[in-house]
Amino acid sequence: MNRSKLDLDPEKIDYAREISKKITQPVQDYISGHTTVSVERTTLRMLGADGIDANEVPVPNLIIQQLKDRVGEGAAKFYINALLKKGLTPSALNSEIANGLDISTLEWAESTQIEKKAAELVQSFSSRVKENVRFRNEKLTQFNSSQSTPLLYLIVATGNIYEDVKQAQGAAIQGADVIAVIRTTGQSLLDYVPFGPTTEGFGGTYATQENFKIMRKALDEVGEKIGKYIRLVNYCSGLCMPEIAVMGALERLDMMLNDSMYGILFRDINMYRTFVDQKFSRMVNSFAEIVINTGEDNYLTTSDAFEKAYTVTASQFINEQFAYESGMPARLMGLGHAFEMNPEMKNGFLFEMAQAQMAREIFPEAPLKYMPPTKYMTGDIFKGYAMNTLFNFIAKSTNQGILLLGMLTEAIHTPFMQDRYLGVANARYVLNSMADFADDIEFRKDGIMQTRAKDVLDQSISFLEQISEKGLFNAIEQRLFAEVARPKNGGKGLDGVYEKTDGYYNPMYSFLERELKIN
Amino acid sequence: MNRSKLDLDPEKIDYAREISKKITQPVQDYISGHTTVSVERTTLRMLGADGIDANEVPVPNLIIQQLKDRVGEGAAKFYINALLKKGLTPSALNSEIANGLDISTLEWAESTQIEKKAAELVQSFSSRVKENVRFRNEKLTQFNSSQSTPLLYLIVATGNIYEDVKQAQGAAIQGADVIAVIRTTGQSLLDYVPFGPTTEGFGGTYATQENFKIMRKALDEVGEKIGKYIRLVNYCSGLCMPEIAVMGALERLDMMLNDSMYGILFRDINMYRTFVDQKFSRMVNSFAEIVINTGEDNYLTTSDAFEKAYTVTASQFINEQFAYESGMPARLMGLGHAFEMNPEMKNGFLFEMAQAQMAREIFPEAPLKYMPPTKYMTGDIFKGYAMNTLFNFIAKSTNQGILLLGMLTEAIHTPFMQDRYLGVANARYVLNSMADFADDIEFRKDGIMQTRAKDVLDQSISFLEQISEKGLFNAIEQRLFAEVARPKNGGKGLDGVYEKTDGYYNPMYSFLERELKIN
Amino acid sequence: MQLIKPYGDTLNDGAVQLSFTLPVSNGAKAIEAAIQYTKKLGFTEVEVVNAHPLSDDFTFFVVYGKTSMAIDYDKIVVEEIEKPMDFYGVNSYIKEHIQRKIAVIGACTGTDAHTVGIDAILNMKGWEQHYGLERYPMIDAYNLGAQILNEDLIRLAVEKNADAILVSQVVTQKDVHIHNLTNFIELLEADGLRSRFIVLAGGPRISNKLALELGFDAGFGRGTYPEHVGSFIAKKMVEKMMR
Amino acid sequence: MQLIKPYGDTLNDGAVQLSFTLPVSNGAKAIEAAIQYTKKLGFTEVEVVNAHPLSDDFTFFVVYGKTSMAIDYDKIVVEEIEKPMDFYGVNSYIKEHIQRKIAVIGACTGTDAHTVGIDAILNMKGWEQHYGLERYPMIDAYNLGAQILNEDLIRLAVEKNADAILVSQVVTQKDVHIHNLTNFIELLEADGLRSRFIVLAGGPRISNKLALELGFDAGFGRGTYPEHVGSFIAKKMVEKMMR
Ligand code: B12
Ligand code: B12
Ligand SMILES: Cc1ncc(COP(=O)(O)O)c(C=O)c1O
Ligand SMILES: Cc1ncc(COP(=O)(O)O)c(C=O)c1O
Repeated sequence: MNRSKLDLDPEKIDYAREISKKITQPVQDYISGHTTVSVERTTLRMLGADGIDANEVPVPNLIIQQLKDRVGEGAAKFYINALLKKGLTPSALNSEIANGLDISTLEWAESTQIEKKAAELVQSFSSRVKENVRFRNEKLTQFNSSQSTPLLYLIVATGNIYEDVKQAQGAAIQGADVIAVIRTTGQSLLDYVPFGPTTEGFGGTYATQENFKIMRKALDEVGEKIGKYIRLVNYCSGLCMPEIAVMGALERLDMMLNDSMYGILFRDINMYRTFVDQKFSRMVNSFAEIVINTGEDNYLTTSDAFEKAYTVTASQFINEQFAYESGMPARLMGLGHAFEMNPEMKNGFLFEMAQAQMAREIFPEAPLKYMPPTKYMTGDIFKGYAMNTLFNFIAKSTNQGILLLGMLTEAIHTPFMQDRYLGVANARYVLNSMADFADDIEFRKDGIMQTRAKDVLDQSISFLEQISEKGLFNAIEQRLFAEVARPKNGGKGLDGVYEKTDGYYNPMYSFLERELKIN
Repeated sequence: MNRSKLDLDPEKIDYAREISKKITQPVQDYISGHTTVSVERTTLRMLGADGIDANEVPVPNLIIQQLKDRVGEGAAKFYINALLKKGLTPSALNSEIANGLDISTLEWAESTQIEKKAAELVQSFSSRVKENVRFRNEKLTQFNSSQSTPLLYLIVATGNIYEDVKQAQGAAIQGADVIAVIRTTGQSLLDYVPFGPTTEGFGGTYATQENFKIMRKALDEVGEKIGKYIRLVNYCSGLCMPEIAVMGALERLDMMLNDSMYGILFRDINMYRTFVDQKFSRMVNSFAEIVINTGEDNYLTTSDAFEKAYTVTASQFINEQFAYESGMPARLMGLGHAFEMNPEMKNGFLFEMAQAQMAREIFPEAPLKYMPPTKYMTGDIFKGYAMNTLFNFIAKSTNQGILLLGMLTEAIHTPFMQDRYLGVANARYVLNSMADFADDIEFRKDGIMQTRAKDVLDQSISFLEQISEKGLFNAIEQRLFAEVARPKNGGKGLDGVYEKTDGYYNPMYSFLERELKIN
Repeated sequence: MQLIKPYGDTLNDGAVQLSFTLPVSNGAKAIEAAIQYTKKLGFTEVEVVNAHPLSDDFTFFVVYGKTSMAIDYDKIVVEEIEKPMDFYGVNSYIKEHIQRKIAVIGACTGTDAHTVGIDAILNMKGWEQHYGLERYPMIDAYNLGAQILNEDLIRLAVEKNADAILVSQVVTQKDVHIHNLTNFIELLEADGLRSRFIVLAGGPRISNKLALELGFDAGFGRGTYPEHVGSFIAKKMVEKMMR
Repeated sequence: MQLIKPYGDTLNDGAVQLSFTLPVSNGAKAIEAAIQYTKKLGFTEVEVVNAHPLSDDFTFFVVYGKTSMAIDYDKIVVEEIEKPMDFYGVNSYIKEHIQRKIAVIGACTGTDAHTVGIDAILNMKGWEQHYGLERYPMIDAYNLGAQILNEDLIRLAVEKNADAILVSQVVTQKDVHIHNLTNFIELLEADGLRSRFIVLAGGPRISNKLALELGFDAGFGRGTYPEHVGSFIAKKMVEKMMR
C-alpha cells in the first residue's frame, strides 16, 4: 500500500526525530517538577468533583481557591480527605463545597485510608473510561463496513447546543463520520469550564460536560439509525486543556483538538502553563483512546503556506515527541496540516500533494488530520467548491486519515446546513471516483514533488536544529514560530503554575503513568 | 515530455492502423466513383456561385436543380461556361441565375477556354484561402505567448448572431481561446445553406456565410483588444458538409466539427452521401488548415462510457484514416472523446484518465478535443462544478489539445453568460495549479490505468477486425456502431448521390488533390 | 397552518443564496446596485459576497440575503402520484383488466434529436435497471426514435392501432417544445382522433401540470421509469373502458 | 433613467439562480412548495432544478427563475471613494501638509483573534505586495494584535499619543462585532476622547456605511490596502486641522 513515492532519506527522518527528542527533553524536566491549577482541577474532576456554586463557579475552581498556595502539594488529598472526614459521596461533598464548605482546613485522615479511598476512586474513574473505550470499539466493529477512509469530518457551530444537535444529526445523515462542535470564541481564555447545557455562544458553543453528554447521545441515536458510529470531537485546548480531556474521557468523546504549542502561539497562553497542561491532557486522551488533532494548520492561516511549509513539518515532529512522552501511541496522533497554498500559484497542487504525501510517509501510523482551504476562500463559492474538489483529491491520493470537509461559504459565514451537505457530497464523489489513484501512480524521480518534499524536510531539519540549539523556551520567545514572540513569563495563566512540593500527591497522575507505561 | 505512461504495445497500435486502412479503402473506392449535390454545390461556391433567389433558394442549389440528372458530369463546367458565354463576373452571373437564367442549356465554349477560366478561378480561390492561412499564422505568432494549453473552448448558442457576438466577445475577455457558434437544431438536415445574417434559431444559430463573417470580425476585434487570436468554430456536418467547409475556408474559420460517420449514425443521413461528402469537406479543411473536431463524444452520450469506450478508440482510428485519405496532416486532426463515465462509478476517474492518456499516446500529434461531462450532469450545479474540476484535471494531466469547457448548468439551459465565466475560471484555476503534474507522475506498471488502456485497445482491435471483415457499409447496417442500424439505402440525402460520368470534370477537386498530394 | 421559511443555520432565519449577472460595469456602483436590487426583491441583510466582471458591460454577483416571506406548507397541494405498479404488477393488471395486449408508440418529435429519454422508457434494456416497455409481455411497444414529424407519428399510431402515444421533448429553448406539443394536439383534434388515444408527453423540463394544460393526459419529467408510464396507461385505459 | 434587470442569455430576461433549504421532507410536495415559495418572492418561470434531502426534515433546492423587477441604475449613488494616494504619495502628502510623523494604533478587539487583517494594514510586509503602514517613513504604527480589550486599546492610544485608532472585527456571528464596535465608541465618548482621534473600523464584513452608522470616521472592507487607510487618515487629519 504505502510504497514510498517521495524517496525521502530514512536517515534524515530518524535524525529529525532525534533532534525533536532533544528539544522536548528539557521541557519534560520542567513539566515533571510542576503542576497547574488546571491539572489539579482535572485531578479533582477525575475523583468526582463537579457542579457549581451560586455564582456559577465550578466546584473544582472553588477547591483550588481554598488551597491558595498549597496547590503545589496536589489537590487530591484534600478532596479525598474531605470525603473521608465528612463521610460523604462525591456528589454530596460537591454540594457542601458549593454551599461554602472549606476543605482545606479539615483535619487529616490516616494516610493509608486516604490511599485506600484514592485507589477506589481511581478504580471507578478507570472503569467508567474503560467501559467507554469498550463500547466505542464494539460499535466500530459492529458498523465496521460503513466507515469511510478518510473519515469525513464536519463542524457545527450554531452557539446553541440544541440547534447544534439538529445540525449534527443532519450532517451524520448526509454522510459525516465525525462531528466537531466548534467552541465559542472566548472559551480558551477562561480559566474554568462552564457548566450545564448552553444556548449562547459566538461562532461556536461552550464546551461543557453537559453539552458533551447531549451531543454524544444525539450522535449515538442517529448512528444507530444509519448504522454507523459517529465520532464526536471537541477542543482540549486553552487554559482548561486537561479538564476538558477528562470531561471528554467521561462522556466518550472520540477526538480532541489538542496541540502542545497552539495555546502559546495563537492564544497567548503562558508557555510553562501550556507545557504542563498539555502533558496531563494527553495522558488522559491516551488512556481514553481519544485521537488528538494537532493544530499545524494554524501556522498556515497566518503565514505563507509555501514558504513556511517546513514549520508545519517541524511542529509535527515536536507534537509527536510530546505525545510519545505522554504515553500516546502513534495511532492516536492526528497530526495536522492544511491545504492553504495560494490557488493562483503555478503548480500549487503539486506542492500541496508533496507536503501531504510527506506527512504520510514520515508518520505512517498517524491518522493525519487534513484541513481544507480557508485562507484563500473568498465569496466566490463556485471557485471555493473547485478548490475543495482538489483538496479532497489530494486527501485521498495521499491516504490522509481525517478529512475536514471544506465549506464553499468558508469566507462568508459559519456553515449553513446545505453548505455541509455540499461539502460531504463533493468529498464522496471525489473519494469514490479516484478511490485507488494513490496506488496507481508513482512520482517521477527527482521531479517537482520529490524535490519539494526533500527541500521541506531539509528546511525542517535546520529549523529543528536551530530550536534545539536555543532551547524551545527561548525559541518561542525569539519569534521562531508563527511569526510571534511569546515572552517566557508573559501570556495568560502563568499564575496558575506551581512548583510541586516534595510531598506532591496525585494518585490519578500516578495511575495514568502506570497504565500508559510512562517511565 | 510525452514519455509513455501506459506501456501500450506499439505493434498493436500499428496493427489497429492497418486494419483501419483496410476498412476505409473500399469506401475510398466508392467515393472515387461518385459525386453528390453538395460536392457540386461546394465546387460552384469555390468558383464564385453565391446568393439566393426570391424564394431564398441559394444559387448553387438553383444550378443543381437545372442540371437534373447531369450532376454526374460535374457542375463546374456549366458555371464556367456560363461565365464565358455571358461574359459576366461571377456575382453578375449569380444575379442572373437568381433571376431565372438556366445555365444548363447554354452553348458550350471551347474546352481550352473553360480550362483557362477554371485555372483563373482556382487561382483566385486559392489565394483568398492562402491569405487567410497566412493571416492566421501571423496572428498566432504575434500573440503566441497568450495561448494556453489546452485551448479553452466555449460555445455560444443564443440563436441570434448579434446576441452571439456579445456573448462571444464576453467569453473571449473571460479567457476563451476558441469560440464555437452552436448551430440551430434542424440545420444539419437542410439540403441547402441559409443565406445572410440570422436572428432566429433553436438551441443555436444558423450557419451562414454572413454569420461567419460577422462573428469572425467580432472575434478579430476583441482579439486585438486583449492581445490574443481567438479561434472560431462551426459545424461542417450534415447534408451540407463540404459547402460549409468552403464557407469556413473563405471566412477564416479555424476549426470545424467534422466527422466521417456522425451524420450517418446520429442524424440518419445516408451513408453513401456522407462518405462522399466528408472526403471533399476534409480536403477543403486541410487546404485551409482548419482543425477538424470529430464526434466520438456522441457515442458516449447514447451508450455507456465504460462499456463502449472501445467504440471511441475505434472511431478515432477510422476518422484518422479518412482524414489521411483527404490529405489532412495529423496536426489538424482534433480527434474527439469525452468525460462521460457515471460519476458514481468507483475509480471512474482512473478509467477516464486511462482513456484520455491512451488517446494522447496513440495519436501523439493530434490536438485532441476533449468534451466535458454532459450526460450525468444534473440540476445539482455544485456537483456539476466538481465534475468539471476533475474533467479539467484530466485534460491537463493527459495533455489534451482542445478543452471544451464544462458548464455547471449543462442539464438546465444553454449557457448563461456567467456559466461560461465559471467554466473558464474553473479551468484556469485547475490548469495552472497542476500545470506540470503530467510530467511529474508515472502510472504503476500493470496498475488499474495501464490494464484498462490495454483492455480498451484490445477491444478496439477486435471491433475493428469485425468491421473489416464485414465491410464498413455492412457493419453500419448491422448496428455495430452507436446502437443504431442504418440501412445502406436508407437515411436522408441518398437522392443527392450521383455516379461520376466518364467525363466528370471538377477543376477544384483536382486542384486540391494536387495541393494536398493525394495520390 | 404551518408557516415555513428558508433555513440557513437557525429556524426561520430566511437565508437564501442568489447569483445573477447585471448589465453594468463592475465597481462600487455595480455592487451597490446588486445590493439594492436584491433588497427590492424583498431581501434584508443583503451581502454581495462576490462580484466579478464578465466583460466591460456585465458583472456577475453572488449574494446572500434573508427574507421574511413565509409560506403555509399546509396549503400546498400536489396531485400525489399513485405509487406505480412494478413490471409484474403492470403485466398482470393488463392481463386481468384489459385481457389483451396493449400497444404503445412513441417518438421524440420535431427537430428534437434526443432519443435517450424515449429509449429509456420504451427500449428493451430500459433505464437504471428498470426494464423498458418493449420487454413487457403484455405491451407491444413501437419506438420511432427522434426527429419524427407529428403527422408521421399520428399516421403510424393509427396504422399500428396504438392505445397510447408517447411524445418526448427535450429541447425547450425559446419554448420550441410548447409549439410542438400544441401542434400535436391540434393535429389530433383536427383529425377527430384525440379521444381515441391516451397521449403522454415527457422530457426533463416537462411537468404533469404543463402537459395537462396543453391537452395531454399526463406529463412525465426527470426520473421517470418505464413502470410509471406502464401503470398510468393501463389504469387510464381501464378508466376509459369504465366510462 | 436606465432600467436594468439580471441577464441570463438575453437582455432583460431577468434570470436569477437561487438556492435555499426548506424545513420540510423531500418529495413532490416539497418541490411544489419551493416553486410556490420562489414565485411568492416575485419570480416567474420558476424551475426547481435540484432537490436533495438534508435529513428527514430538511430539503435543499437549487432553483432558477426570472424576475420582471427592474432597478434604475442612474438612481444608484455611491460615495465614490477618491482614488487613494500610493505609498510615496501618502508620505509626501504628510510631509508637506502635516509636517510631522503621524501615529496610528490598531488592534483586533474583544474575543476576536483574527490578526491577519490588521497585520495586513499595519505590519511592515503588508499585503499582496502593498507595504504596511509600519514601513511608511512618515507613520509610526503600533499593532497590538488580537483579543485586545477596547479599554486597553484606548488607554494605549492615549499613551502613544496616537492620531488614529484602527479597530478590526472579523467575527460577526450574532452581531458580536456590532456590540463590540458600539461599545468602543461609547467608551471613547464617555472619556470625552472621541474628537481627539480619527477612528476607523475594518474587516471583511465591515462597510463604510455600517462604520459611519456606528460613529466611526470610516469603514474598510475586503480588498483594503494599507495605502487606502494611509490616504484616508492623512486627508482626514488635514481636514481636521483646517477646521
Ligand atoms: C445526450 C445529449 C445530447 C445527445 C443526444 C443523443 C441521443 N441519441 O439522444 C446529442 C449530443 C446528439 C445532443 C445534441 C444536442 N443537444 Co443535447 N443534450 C444531451 C444531454 C447531455 C443528456 C440528455 C439525456 O440523454 N438525458 C438522459 C435521459 C434518460 O433523460 P431525459 O431525456 O430527461 O429522459 C427521462 C425523462 O425526461 C423521461 N422522458 C423523456 N422523454 C419522455 C417521453 C415520455 C412520453 C415519457 C413518459 C417520459 C419521457 O423519461 C426519461 C427517463 O427518466 C443533455 C444535458 C443533460 N445532462 O441533461 C443535453 C441537452 C438536452 N441538449 C441540449 C441541446 C441544446 C442540444 C442541441 C440542440 C445543441 C445543438 N444546437 O447542437 C443538439 C442537437 C439536438 C437536437 N436537434 O435536438 C440542451 C437543451 C437545452 C434546452 N433546455 O433547450 C441540453 C439541456 C444541454 C444544454 N445545457 O445545452 N444532445
Ligand atoms: C485565518 C482564519 C482564522 C485563523 C486566524 C489566524 C490569525 N492569526 O488571524 C484561526 C484559525 C486562528 C481562526 C480561528 C477562528 N475563526 Co477564523 N477564519 C480565518 C479565515 C480562514 C481567513 C481570515 C483572514 O485571515 N483573511 C485574510 C485577511 C487579510 O482579510 P481580512 O481579515 O478581511 O482583512 C482585510 C480587510 O477586511 C481589511 N481589514 C481588516 N481589518 C481591518 C481593520 C481596519 C482598521 C482596516 C482599515 C481594515 C481592515 O484589510 C485587510 C486587508 O485587505 C476566515 C475565512 C475566510 N476565508 O475569510 C475565517 C473566519 C473569519 N473565521 C471564523 C470563525 C468563526 C473563527 C472562530 C471563531 C471559529 C471557532 N469558533 O473556533 C475561530 C476563533 C477565533 C476568534 N476567537 O476570533 C469565521 C467568521 C464567521 C463570521 N462571519 O462570524 C470565518 C469567516 C470562517 C467561517 N466561515 O466560519 N480563523
Ligand atoms: C489545537 C487547537 N486548539 C484550539 C483551536 C480553536 O481555537 P480556540 O482557541 O478558540 O479554542 C484550534 C483551532 O483551529 C486548534 O487548532
Ligand atoms: C461531428 C458533429 N457534427 C455535428 C454536431 C452537431 O449536431 P447537428 O447535427 O445538430 O449539427 C455534432 C454534435 O456534437 C458533432 O459532433
